[in-house]
Amino acid sequence: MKMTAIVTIRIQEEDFDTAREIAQLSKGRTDIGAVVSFSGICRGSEHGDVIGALTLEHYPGMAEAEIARHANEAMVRWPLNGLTIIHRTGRITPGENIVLVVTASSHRQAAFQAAEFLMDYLKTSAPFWKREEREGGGNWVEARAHDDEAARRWTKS
Amino acid sequence: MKMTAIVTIRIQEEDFDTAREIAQLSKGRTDIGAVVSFSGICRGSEHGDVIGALTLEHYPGMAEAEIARHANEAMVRWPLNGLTIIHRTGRITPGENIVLVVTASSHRQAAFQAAEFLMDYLKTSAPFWKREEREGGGNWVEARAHDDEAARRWTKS
Amino acid sequence: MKIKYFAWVRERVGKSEEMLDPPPDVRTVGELMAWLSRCSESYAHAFETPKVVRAAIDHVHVKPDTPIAGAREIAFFPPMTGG
Amino acid sequence: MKIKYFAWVRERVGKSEEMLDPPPDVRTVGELMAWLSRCSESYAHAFETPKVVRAAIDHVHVKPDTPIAGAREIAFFPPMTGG
Repeated sequence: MKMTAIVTIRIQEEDFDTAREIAQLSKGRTDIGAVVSFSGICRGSEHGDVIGALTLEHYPGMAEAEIARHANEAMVRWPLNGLTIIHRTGRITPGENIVLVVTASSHRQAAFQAAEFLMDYLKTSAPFWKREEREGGGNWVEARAHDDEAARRWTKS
Repeated sequence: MKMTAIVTIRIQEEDFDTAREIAQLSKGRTDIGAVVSFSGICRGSEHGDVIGALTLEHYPGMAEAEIARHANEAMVRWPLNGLTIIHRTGRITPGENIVLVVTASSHRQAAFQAAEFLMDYLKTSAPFWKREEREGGGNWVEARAHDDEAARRWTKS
Repeated sequence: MKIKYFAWVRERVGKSEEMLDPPPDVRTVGELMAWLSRCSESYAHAFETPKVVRAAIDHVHVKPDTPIAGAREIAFFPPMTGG
Repeated sequence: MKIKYFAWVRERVGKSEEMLDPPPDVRTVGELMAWLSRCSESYAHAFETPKVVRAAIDHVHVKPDTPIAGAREIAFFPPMTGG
Protein backbone atom coordinates (compact mmCIF):
# COMPACT_ATOMS: atom_id res chain seq x y z
CA MET A 1 0.00 0.00 0.00
CA LYS A 2 1.38 3.37 -0.99
CA MET A 3 2.13 5.99 1.63
CA THR A 4 0.04 8.53 -0.24
CA ALA A 5 -3.17 6.48 -0.18
CA ILE A 6 -5.92 7.80 2.04
CA VAL A 7 -8.48 5.21 3.15
CA THR A 8 -11.62 6.40 4.94
CA ILE A 9 -14.29 3.97 6.19
CA ARG A 10 -17.33 5.12 8.12
CA ILE A 11 -20.51 3.41 9.30
CA GLN A 12 -22.93 6.03 10.57
CA GLU A 13 -26.57 6.97 11.07
CA GLU A 14 -26.10 10.55 9.82
CA ASP A 15 -26.33 11.47 6.16
CA PHE A 16 -23.11 12.31 4.30
CA ASP A 17 -22.16 14.93 1.74
CA THR A 18 -21.07 13.16 -1.47
CA ALA A 19 -19.54 16.35 -2.83
CA ARG A 20 -17.43 16.93 0.26
CA GLU A 21 -16.17 13.35 0.29
CA ILE A 22 -15.12 13.54 -3.37
CA ALA A 23 -13.43 16.90 -2.79
CA GLN A 24 -11.55 15.63 0.28
CA LEU A 25 -10.13 12.74 -1.67
CA SER A 26 -8.79 14.77 -4.58
CA LYS A 27 -8.30 18.36 -3.47
CA GLY A 28 -4.79 19.79 -3.83
CA ARG A 29 -3.39 16.63 -5.41
CA THR A 30 -1.81 16.40 -8.85
CA ASP A 31 -1.18 12.64 -8.89
CA ILE A 32 -4.84 11.69 -9.30
CA GLY A 33 -6.11 11.38 -12.86
CA ALA A 34 -9.49 9.79 -12.22
CA VAL A 35 -12.09 9.90 -9.46
CA VAL A 36 -15.11 7.58 -9.57
CA SER A 37 -17.96 7.92 -7.11
CA PHE A 38 -20.92 5.63 -6.55
CA SER A 39 -23.90 6.81 -4.53
CA GLY A 40 -26.59 4.35 -3.58
CA ILE A 41 -29.89 6.12 -2.95
CA CYS A 42 -33.13 4.90 -1.34
CA ARG A 43 -35.81 4.50 -4.00
CA GLY A 44 -39.46 5.33 -3.46
CA SER A 45 -40.76 2.17 -5.10
CA GLU A 46 -39.80 -1.44 -5.81
CA HIS A 47 -41.52 -3.35 -8.61
CA GLY A 48 -44.39 -0.88 -8.52
CA ASP A 49 -44.94 -0.97 -4.73
CA VAL A 50 -44.50 2.24 -2.74
CA ILE A 51 -41.63 2.11 -0.22
CA GLY A 52 -42.11 4.42 2.75
CA ALA A 53 -38.60 3.96 4.13
CA LEU A 54 -35.78 1.49 4.62
CA THR A 55 -34.32 0.48 7.96
CA LEU A 56 -30.74 -0.74 7.81
CA GLU A 57 -29.52 -3.09 10.52
CA HIS A 58 -25.85 -4.02 10.74
CA TYR A 59 -23.46 -6.16 12.77
CA PRO A 60 -21.22 -3.69 14.61
CA GLY A 61 -17.62 -4.79 14.63
CA MET A 62 -17.97 -7.30 11.82
CA ALA A 63 -19.27 -4.69 9.37
CA GLU A 64 -16.20 -2.50 9.93
CA ALA A 65 -13.89 -5.53 9.68
CA GLU A 66 -15.49 -6.80 6.45
CA ILE A 67 -15.36 -3.39 4.78
CA ALA A 68 -11.74 -2.82 5.86
CA ARG A 69 -10.78 -6.24 4.51
CA HIS A 70 -12.31 -5.46 1.11
CA ALA A 71 -10.81 -1.96 1.09
CA ASN A 72 -7.38 -3.52 1.63
CA GLU A 73 -8.03 -6.03 -1.13
CA ALA A 74 -8.96 -3.19 -3.51
CA MET A 75 -5.76 -1.31 -2.59
CA VAL A 76 -3.70 -4.42 -3.39
CA ARG A 77 -5.48 -5.19 -6.67
CA TRP A 78 -5.59 -1.69 -8.17
CA PRO A 79 -3.19 1.29 -8.04
CA LEU A 80 -5.40 3.56 -5.95
CA ASN A 81 -4.45 6.92 -4.50
CA GLY A 82 -7.42 7.02 -2.19
CA LEU A 83 -10.61 5.28 -1.20
CA THR A 84 -13.66 6.35 0.80
CA ILE A 85 -16.48 4.03 1.89
CA ILE A 86 -19.44 5.27 3.90
CA HIS A 87 -22.44 3.10 4.79
CA ARG A 88 -25.43 4.44 6.66
CA THR A 89 -27.56 2.51 9.15
CA GLY A 90 -30.95 3.17 10.71
CA ARG A 91 -34.05 4.60 9.02
CA ILE A 92 -33.57 6.08 5.54
CA THR A 93 -36.36 7.64 3.49
CA PRO A 94 -36.68 7.73 -0.34
CA GLY A 95 -34.23 10.09 -2.01
CA GLU A 96 -31.75 9.82 0.87
CA ASN A 97 -28.24 8.40 0.56
CA ILE A 98 -27.55 4.82 1.70
CA VAL A 99 -23.97 4.18 0.67
CA LEU A 100 -21.02 5.96 -0.93
CA VAL A 101 -17.85 4.58 -2.52
CA VAL A 102 -15.24 6.97 -3.94
CA THR A 103 -12.06 5.74 -5.60
CA ALA A 104 -9.15 7.85 -6.85
CA SER A 105 -6.36 6.63 -9.13
CA SER A 106 -3.99 7.74 -11.85
CA HIS A 107 -5.94 5.53 -14.24
CA ARG A 108 -9.63 5.54 -15.00
CA GLN A 109 -10.04 1.80 -15.35
CA ALA A 110 -8.52 1.17 -11.92
CA ALA A 111 -10.88 3.72 -10.38
CA PHE A 112 -13.94 2.21 -12.13
CA GLN A 113 -13.05 -1.40 -11.35
CA ALA A 114 -12.22 -0.81 -7.70
CA ALA A 115 -15.53 1.03 -7.19
CA GLU A 116 -17.51 -1.78 -8.84
CA PHE A 117 -15.63 -4.45 -6.88
CA LEU A 118 -16.33 -2.69 -3.58
CA MET A 119 -20.02 -2.19 -4.37
CA ASP A 120 -20.46 -5.83 -5.41
CA TYR A 121 -18.88 -6.94 -2.14
CA LEU A 122 -20.84 -4.51 0.01
CA LYS A 123 -24.03 -5.91 -1.56
CA THR A 124 -23.19 -9.54 -0.85
CA SER A 125 -20.64 -9.81 2.00
CA ALA A 126 -20.91 -6.84 4.33
CA PRO A 127 -23.25 -7.68 7.24
CA PHE A 128 -26.05 -5.19 6.59
CA TRP A 129 -29.73 -6.01 6.23
CA LYS A 130 -32.48 -3.85 4.72
CA ARG A 131 -36.05 -3.87 5.93
CA GLU A 132 -38.63 -2.10 3.75
CA GLU A 133 -41.67 -0.26 5.05
CA ARG A 134 -44.52 -0.94 2.66
CA GLU A 135 -48.22 -0.27 2.83
CA GLY A 136 -49.68 -2.85 5.19
CA GLY A 137 -46.41 -3.81 6.84
CA GLY A 138 -42.72 -4.34 6.33
CA ASN A 139 -40.47 -7.05 5.04
CA TRP A 140 -36.81 -7.91 4.94
CA VAL A 141 -35.29 -7.40 1.51
CA GLU A 142 -34.23 -10.70 -0.05
CA ALA A 143 -30.72 -11.18 -1.40
CA ARG A 144 -30.64 -11.28 -5.19
CA ALA A 145 -28.86 -14.04 -7.14
CA HIS A 146 -27.90 -11.30 -9.59
CA ASP A 147 -25.78 -9.58 -6.92
CA ASP A 148 -24.03 -12.85 -6.04
CA GLU A 149 -23.14 -13.35 -9.69
CA ALA A 150 -21.78 -9.81 -9.90
CA ALA A 151 -19.58 -10.44 -6.87
CA ARG A 152 -18.35 -13.78 -8.19
CA ARG A 153 -16.74 -12.24 -11.27
CA TRP A 154 -13.99 -10.78 -9.04
CA THR A 155 -12.89 -14.21 -7.84
CA LYS A 156 -12.76 -15.87 -11.26
CA SER A 157 -9.14 -16.31 -12.28
CA MET B 1 -35.88 7.43 -24.40
CA LYS B 2 -37.92 7.97 -21.25
CA MET B 3 -39.60 11.32 -20.60
CA THR B 4 -38.01 11.54 -17.18
CA ALA B 5 -34.44 11.31 -18.44
CA ILE B 6 -32.41 14.50 -18.20
CA VAL B 7 -29.46 14.72 -20.60
CA THR B 8 -26.98 17.57 -20.21
CA ILE B 9 -24.00 17.99 -22.54
CA ARG B 10 -21.62 20.93 -22.28
CA ILE B 11 -18.28 21.79 -23.90
CA GLN B 12 -16.78 24.77 -22.13
CA GLU B 13 -13.55 26.56 -21.17
CA GLU B 14 -14.72 27.25 -17.59
CA ASP B 15 -14.25 24.78 -14.78
CA PHE B 16 -17.29 22.91 -13.47
CA ASP B 17 -18.50 21.90 -10.02
CA THR B 18 -18.70 18.11 -9.83
CA ALA B 19 -20.78 18.25 -6.66
CA ARG B 20 -23.34 20.58 -8.19
CA GLU B 21 -23.68 18.44 -11.30
CA ILE B 22 -24.25 15.28 -9.25
CA ALA B 23 -26.78 17.07 -7.05
CA GLN B 24 -28.68 18.48 -10.04
CA LEU B 25 -29.08 15.03 -11.53
CA SER B 26 -30.46 13.36 -8.42
CA LYS B 27 -31.97 16.00 -6.14
CA GLY B 28 -35.62 15.59 -5.24
CA ARG B 29 -36.00 12.33 -7.13
CA THR B 30 -37.01 9.01 -5.64
CA ASP B 31 -36.71 6.89 -8.79
CA ILE B 32 -32.88 6.95 -8.86
CA GLY B 33 -31.12 4.17 -6.96
CA ALA B 34 -27.57 4.68 -8.19
CA VAL B 35 -25.47 7.64 -9.29
CA VAL B 36 -21.98 7.10 -10.73
CA SER B 37 -19.66 9.99 -11.44
CA PHE B 38 -16.33 9.99 -13.23
CA SER B 39 -14.02 13.01 -12.99
CA GLY B 40 -10.96 13.18 -15.19
CA ILE B 41 -8.31 15.41 -13.65
CA CYS B 42 -5.11 16.90 -15.13
CA ARG B 43 -2.07 15.16 -13.62
CA GLY B 44 1.17 16.93 -12.78
CA SER B 45 3.42 14.28 -14.29
CA GLU B 46 3.46 11.62 -17.01
CA HIS B 47 5.95 8.75 -16.78
CA GLY B 48 8.10 10.81 -14.41
CA ASP B 49 8.15 14.01 -16.52
CA VAL B 50 6.67 17.17 -15.04
CA ILE B 51 3.60 18.46 -16.92
CA GLY B 52 3.11 22.23 -16.63
CA ALA B 53 -0.33 22.24 -18.22
CA LEU B 54 -2.52 20.68 -20.89
CA THR B 55 -4.13 22.56 -23.75
CA LEU B 56 -7.24 20.94 -25.14
CA GLU B 57 -8.21 21.66 -28.73
CA HIS B 58 -11.54 20.48 -30.11
CA TYR B 59 -13.57 20.48 -33.32
CA PRO B 60 -16.58 22.69 -32.58
CA GLY B 61 -19.79 21.27 -33.99
CA MET B 62 -18.45 17.76 -34.46
CA ALA B 63 -17.50 17.38 -30.76
CA GLU B 64 -21.06 18.20 -29.68
CA ALA B 65 -22.51 15.90 -32.34
CA GLU B 66 -20.26 12.97 -31.39
CA ILE B 67 -20.98 13.31 -27.68
CA ALA B 68 -24.72 13.62 -28.28
CA ARG B 69 -24.64 10.51 -30.46
CA HIS B 70 -22.92 8.48 -27.74
CA ALA B 71 -25.20 9.90 -25.04
CA ASN B 72 -28.18 8.71 -27.09
CA GLU B 73 -26.59 5.30 -27.53
CA ALA B 74 -26.07 5.03 -23.76
CA MET B 75 -29.72 5.97 -23.15
CA VAL B 76 -30.83 3.22 -25.52
CA ARG B 77 -28.48 0.56 -24.09
CA TRP B 78 -29.06 1.15 -20.38
CA PRO B 79 -32.10 2.19 -18.33
CA LEU B 80 -30.82 5.64 -17.32
CA ASN B 81 -32.75 8.33 -15.48
CA GLY B 82 -30.22 11.00 -16.30
CA LEU B 83 -26.86 11.69 -17.86
CA THR B 84 -24.45 14.63 -17.68
CA ILE B 85 -21.33 15.02 -19.81
CA ILE B 86 -19.05 18.06 -19.52
CA HIS B 87 -15.75 18.39 -21.40
CA ARG B 88 -13.46 21.35 -20.95
CA THR B 89 -11.27 22.93 -23.64
CA GLY B 90 -8.37 25.39 -23.52
CA ARG B 91 -5.52 25.49 -21.00
CA ILE B 92 -5.87 23.26 -17.92
CA THR B 93 -3.30 23.07 -15.12
CA PRO B 94 -2.51 20.04 -12.89
CA GLY B 95 -5.21 19.28 -10.35
CA GLU B 96 -7.91 20.92 -12.49
CA ASN B 97 -10.91 19.07 -13.94
CA ILE B 98 -10.86 17.99 -17.59
CA VAL B 99 -14.01 15.93 -18.03
CA LEU B 100 -17.06 14.81 -16.07
CA VAL B 101 -19.55 12.02 -16.72
CA VAL B 102 -22.46 11.45 -14.33
CA THR B 103 -25.00 8.67 -14.84
CA ALA B 104 -28.14 8.00 -12.82
CA SER B 105 -30.21 4.83 -12.91
CA SER B 106 -32.41 2.59 -10.82
CA HIS B 107 -29.68 -0.04 -11.05
CA ARG B 108 -26.04 0.24 -10.12
CA GLN B 109 -24.68 -1.87 -12.95
CA ALA B 110 -26.45 0.26 -15.56
CA ALA B 111 -25.00 3.41 -14.01
CA PHE B 112 -21.46 1.95 -13.88
CA GLN B 113 -21.54 0.51 -17.39
CA ALA B 114 -22.97 3.62 -19.03
CA ALA B 115 -20.31 5.79 -17.36
CA GLU B 116 -17.49 3.48 -18.49
CA PHE B 117 -18.92 3.26 -22.02
CA LEU B 118 -19.10 7.04 -22.31
CA MET B 119 -15.57 7.56 -20.97
CA ASP B 120 -14.13 4.95 -23.33
CA TYR B 121 -15.82 6.66 -26.26
CA LEU B 122 -14.81 10.16 -25.22
CA LYS B 123 -11.20 8.95 -25.08
CA THR B 124 -11.22 7.46 -28.57
CA SER B 125 -13.97 9.03 -30.72
CA ALA B 126 -14.75 12.55 -29.53
CA PRO B 127 -12.68 15.09 -31.51
CA PHE B 128 -10.51 16.53 -28.75
CA TRP B 129 -6.71 16.70 -28.73
CA LYS B 130 -4.42 17.24 -25.77
CA ARG B 131 -1.12 19.09 -25.98
CA GLU B 132 1.21 18.83 -22.98
CA GLU B 133 3.51 21.59 -21.79
CA ARG B 134 6.75 19.98 -20.63
CA GLU B 135 10.12 21.37 -19.71
CA GLY B 136 11.84 22.31 -22.96
CA GLY B 137 8.69 22.40 -25.06
CA GLY B 138 5.37 20.81 -25.71
CA ASN B 139 4.02 17.80 -27.51
CA TRP B 140 0.72 16.38 -28.65
CA VAL B 141 -0.41 13.45 -26.53
CA GLU B 142 -0.40 10.22 -28.53
CA ALA B 143 -3.47 8.01 -28.67
CA ARG B 144 -3.03 4.81 -26.66
CA ALA B 145 -3.80 1.35 -28.05
CA HIS B 146 -5.07 0.52 -24.57
CA ASP B 147 -7.89 3.09 -24.91
CA ASP B 148 -8.89 1.71 -28.32
CA GLU B 149 -9.13 -1.77 -26.84
CA ALA B 150 -11.27 -0.45 -23.99
CA ALA B 151 -13.64 1.19 -26.48
CA ARG B 152 -13.84 -1.93 -28.66
CA ARG B 153 -15.32 -4.07 -25.90
CA TRP B 154 -18.63 -2.16 -26.28
CA THR B 155 -19.01 -3.19 -29.93
CA LYS B 156 -18.33 -6.89 -29.41
CA SER B 157 -21.53 -8.85 -29.74
CA MET C 1 -19.86 -18.33 24.18
CA LYS C 2 -21.82 -15.29 23.00
CA ILE C 3 -24.40 -15.92 20.27
CA LYS C 4 -25.80 -13.04 18.22
CA TYR C 5 -28.78 -12.89 15.86
CA PHE C 6 -29.58 -10.35 13.16
CA ALA C 7 -32.50 -9.28 10.94
CA TRP C 8 -35.27 -11.91 10.59
CA VAL C 9 -33.20 -14.54 12.43
CA ARG C 10 -33.16 -12.12 15.41
CA GLU C 11 -36.92 -11.50 15.09
CA ARG C 12 -37.73 -15.21 15.01
CA VAL C 13 -35.39 -16.11 17.88
CA GLY C 14 -36.85 -13.15 19.81
CA LYS C 15 -33.56 -11.76 21.09
CA SER C 16 -30.46 -10.14 19.66
CA GLU C 17 -27.88 -11.96 21.77
CA GLU C 18 -27.38 -14.47 24.57
CA MET C 19 -24.66 -16.47 26.34
CA LEU C 20 -24.80 -20.21 25.63
CA ASP C 21 -22.79 -23.22 26.67
CA PRO C 22 -23.64 -26.00 24.20
CA PRO C 23 -22.86 -29.61 25.15
CA PRO C 24 -19.52 -31.04 23.94
CA ASP C 25 -21.12 -33.14 21.18
CA VAL C 26 -22.14 -29.89 19.42
CA ARG C 27 -18.95 -29.45 17.42
CA THR C 28 -19.79 -27.39 14.31
CA VAL C 29 -21.81 -24.34 13.33
CA GLY C 30 -24.33 -26.63 11.65
CA GLU C 31 -24.64 -28.79 14.76
CA LEU C 32 -25.16 -25.66 16.85
CA MET C 33 -28.09 -24.65 14.60
CA ALA C 34 -29.57 -28.16 14.91
CA TRP C 35 -29.12 -28.16 18.70
CA LEU C 36 -30.78 -24.73 19.03
CA SER C 37 -33.66 -25.87 16.79
CA ARG C 38 -34.41 -28.66 19.28
CA CYS C 39 -34.52 -26.15 22.20
CA SER C 40 -37.71 -24.29 21.25
CA GLU C 41 -40.14 -23.47 18.47
CA SER C 42 -38.63 -19.98 18.11
CA TYR C 43 -35.21 -21.39 17.26
CA ALA C 44 -36.80 -24.07 15.07
CA HIS C 45 -38.57 -21.33 13.11
CA ALA C 46 -35.36 -19.25 12.79
CA PHE C 47 -33.35 -22.21 11.49
CA GLU C 48 -36.13 -24.01 9.59
CA THR C 49 -34.19 -23.62 6.31
CA PRO C 50 -30.65 -23.96 7.66
CA LYS C 51 -28.90 -23.52 4.32
CA VAL C 52 -30.35 -19.98 4.02
CA VAL C 53 -28.93 -18.88 7.38
CA ARG C 54 -25.41 -17.45 7.29
CA ALA C 55 -22.96 -17.64 10.19
CA ALA C 56 -19.85 -15.83 11.38
CA ILE C 57 -17.35 -16.77 14.06
CA ASP C 58 -15.52 -13.84 15.63
CA HIS C 59 -16.54 -11.54 12.76
CA VAL C 60 -15.48 -13.88 9.94
CA HIS C 61 -17.93 -15.63 7.59
CA VAL C 62 -17.87 -19.42 8.12
CA LYS C 63 -19.49 -22.52 6.60
CA PRO C 64 -21.79 -24.92 8.52
CA ASP C 65 -19.01 -27.52 8.90
CA THR C 66 -16.67 -25.05 10.67
CA PRO C 67 -15.78 -26.18 14.24
CA ILE C 68 -17.00 -23.88 17.01
CA ALA C 69 -14.25 -24.79 19.49
CA GLY C 70 -12.53 -21.66 20.82
CA ALA C 71 -15.12 -19.24 19.39
CA ARG C 72 -15.83 -16.15 21.51
CA GLU C 73 -18.78 -14.92 19.42
CA ILE C 74 -20.95 -16.74 16.91
CA ALA C 75 -23.53 -14.86 14.85
CA PHE C 76 -26.45 -16.09 12.74
CA PHE C 77 -28.13 -13.94 10.10
CA PRO C 78 -29.89 -14.01 6.72
CA PRO C 79 -28.03 -13.36 3.44
CA MET C 80 -26.67 -9.81 3.49
CA THR C 81 -28.53 -7.05 1.67
CA GLY C 82 -26.37 -3.98 2.23
CA GLY C 83 -25.01 -1.50 -0.29
CA MET D 1 -15.59 22.71 -50.08
CA LYS D 2 -14.27 23.80 -46.72
CA ILE D 3 -11.27 21.86 -45.38
CA LYS D 4 -10.36 21.99 -41.66
CA TYR D 5 -7.23 20.84 -39.85
CA PHE D 6 -6.73 20.13 -36.15
CA ALA D 7 -3.88 19.55 -33.67
CA TRP D 8 -0.55 18.60 -35.28
CA VAL D 9 -2.12 18.25 -38.73
CA ARG D 10 -3.14 21.95 -38.41
CA GLU D 11 0.35 22.91 -37.22
CA ARG D 12 2.04 21.13 -40.13
CA VAL D 13 -0.36 22.47 -42.77
CA GLY D 14 0.08 25.93 -41.22
CA LYS D 15 -3.60 26.90 -41.19
CA SER D 16 -6.79 25.79 -39.48
CA GLU D 17 -9.10 25.97 -42.49
CA GLU D 18 -9.33 26.87 -46.16
CA MET D 19 -11.71 26.62 -49.14
CA LEU D 20 -10.55 24.15 -51.80
CA ASP D 21 -11.90 22.97 -55.14
CA PRO D 22 -10.09 19.71 -55.92
CA PRO D 23 -10.07 18.44 -59.55
CA PRO D 24 -12.78 15.90 -60.48
CA ASP D 25 -10.37 12.93 -60.47
CA VAL D 26 -9.94 13.40 -56.70
CA ARG D 27 -12.85 11.23 -55.64
CA THR D 28 -12.14 9.94 -52.13
CA VAL D 29 -10.81 11.19 -48.80
CA GLY D 30 -7.58 9.23 -49.42
CA GLU D 31 -7.19 10.76 -52.88
CA LEU D 32 -7.72 14.22 -51.39
CA MET D 33 -4.86 13.60 -48.91
CA ALA D 34 -2.63 12.41 -51.77
CA TRP D 35 -3.54 15.41 -53.94
CA LEU D 36 -2.83 17.85 -51.07
CA SER D 37 0.50 16.12 -50.39
CA ARG D 38 1.56 16.90 -53.96
CA CYS D 39 0.67 20.62 -53.55
CA SER D 40 3.41 21.60 -51.04
CA GLU D 41 5.91 20.32 -48.51
CA SER D 42 3.66 21.44 -45.64
CA TYR D 43 0.83 19.17 -46.79
CA ALA D 44 3.30 16.41 -47.59
CA HIS D 45 4.60 16.65 -44.01
CA ALA D 46 1.06 16.65 -42.52
CA PHE D 47 0.02 13.58 -44.52
CA GLU D 48 3.38 11.75 -44.57
CA THR D 49 1.86 8.80 -42.70
CA PRO D 50 -1.65 8.88 -44.19
CA LYS D 51 -2.99 5.93 -42.20
CA VAL D 52 -2.41 7.84 -38.95
CA VAL D 53 -4.49 10.83 -40.08
CA ARG D 54 -8.21 10.65 -39.31
CA ALA D 55 -10.91 12.32 -41.41
CA ALA D 56 -14.49 13.49 -40.97
CA ILE D 57 -17.04 14.60 -43.57
CA ASP D 58 -19.71 16.96 -42.26
CA HIS D 59 -18.90 16.01 -38.64
CA VAL D 60 -18.98 12.23 -39.15
CA HIS D 61 -15.87 10.00 -38.95
CA VAL D 62 -15.08 8.49 -42.38
CA LYS D 63 -12.58 6.03 -43.90
CA PRO D 64 -10.03 6.93 -46.63
CA ASP D 65 -12.12 5.25 -49.33
CA THR D 66 -15.20 7.40 -48.60
CA PRO D 67 -16.25 9.53 -51.61
CA ILE D 68 -16.02 13.29 -51.09
CA ALA D 69 -18.76 14.20 -53.58
CA GLY D 70 -21.35 16.46 -51.94
CA ALA D 71 -19.26 17.16 -48.84
CA ARG D 72 -19.60 20.64 -47.37
CA GLU D 73 -16.81 20.31 -44.82
CA ILE D 74 -13.94 17.83 -44.65
CA ALA D 75 -11.65 17.73 -41.60
CA PHE D 76 -8.27 16.08 -41.06
CA PHE D 77 -6.83 15.41 -37.61
CA PRO D 78 -4.66 13.01 -35.55
CA PRO D 79 -6.19 10.20 -33.46
CA MET D 80 -8.39 11.74 -30.75
CA THR D 81 -7.01 12.11 -27.22
CA GLY D 82 -9.91 13.64 -25.28
CA GLY D 83 -11.51 12.51 -22.08
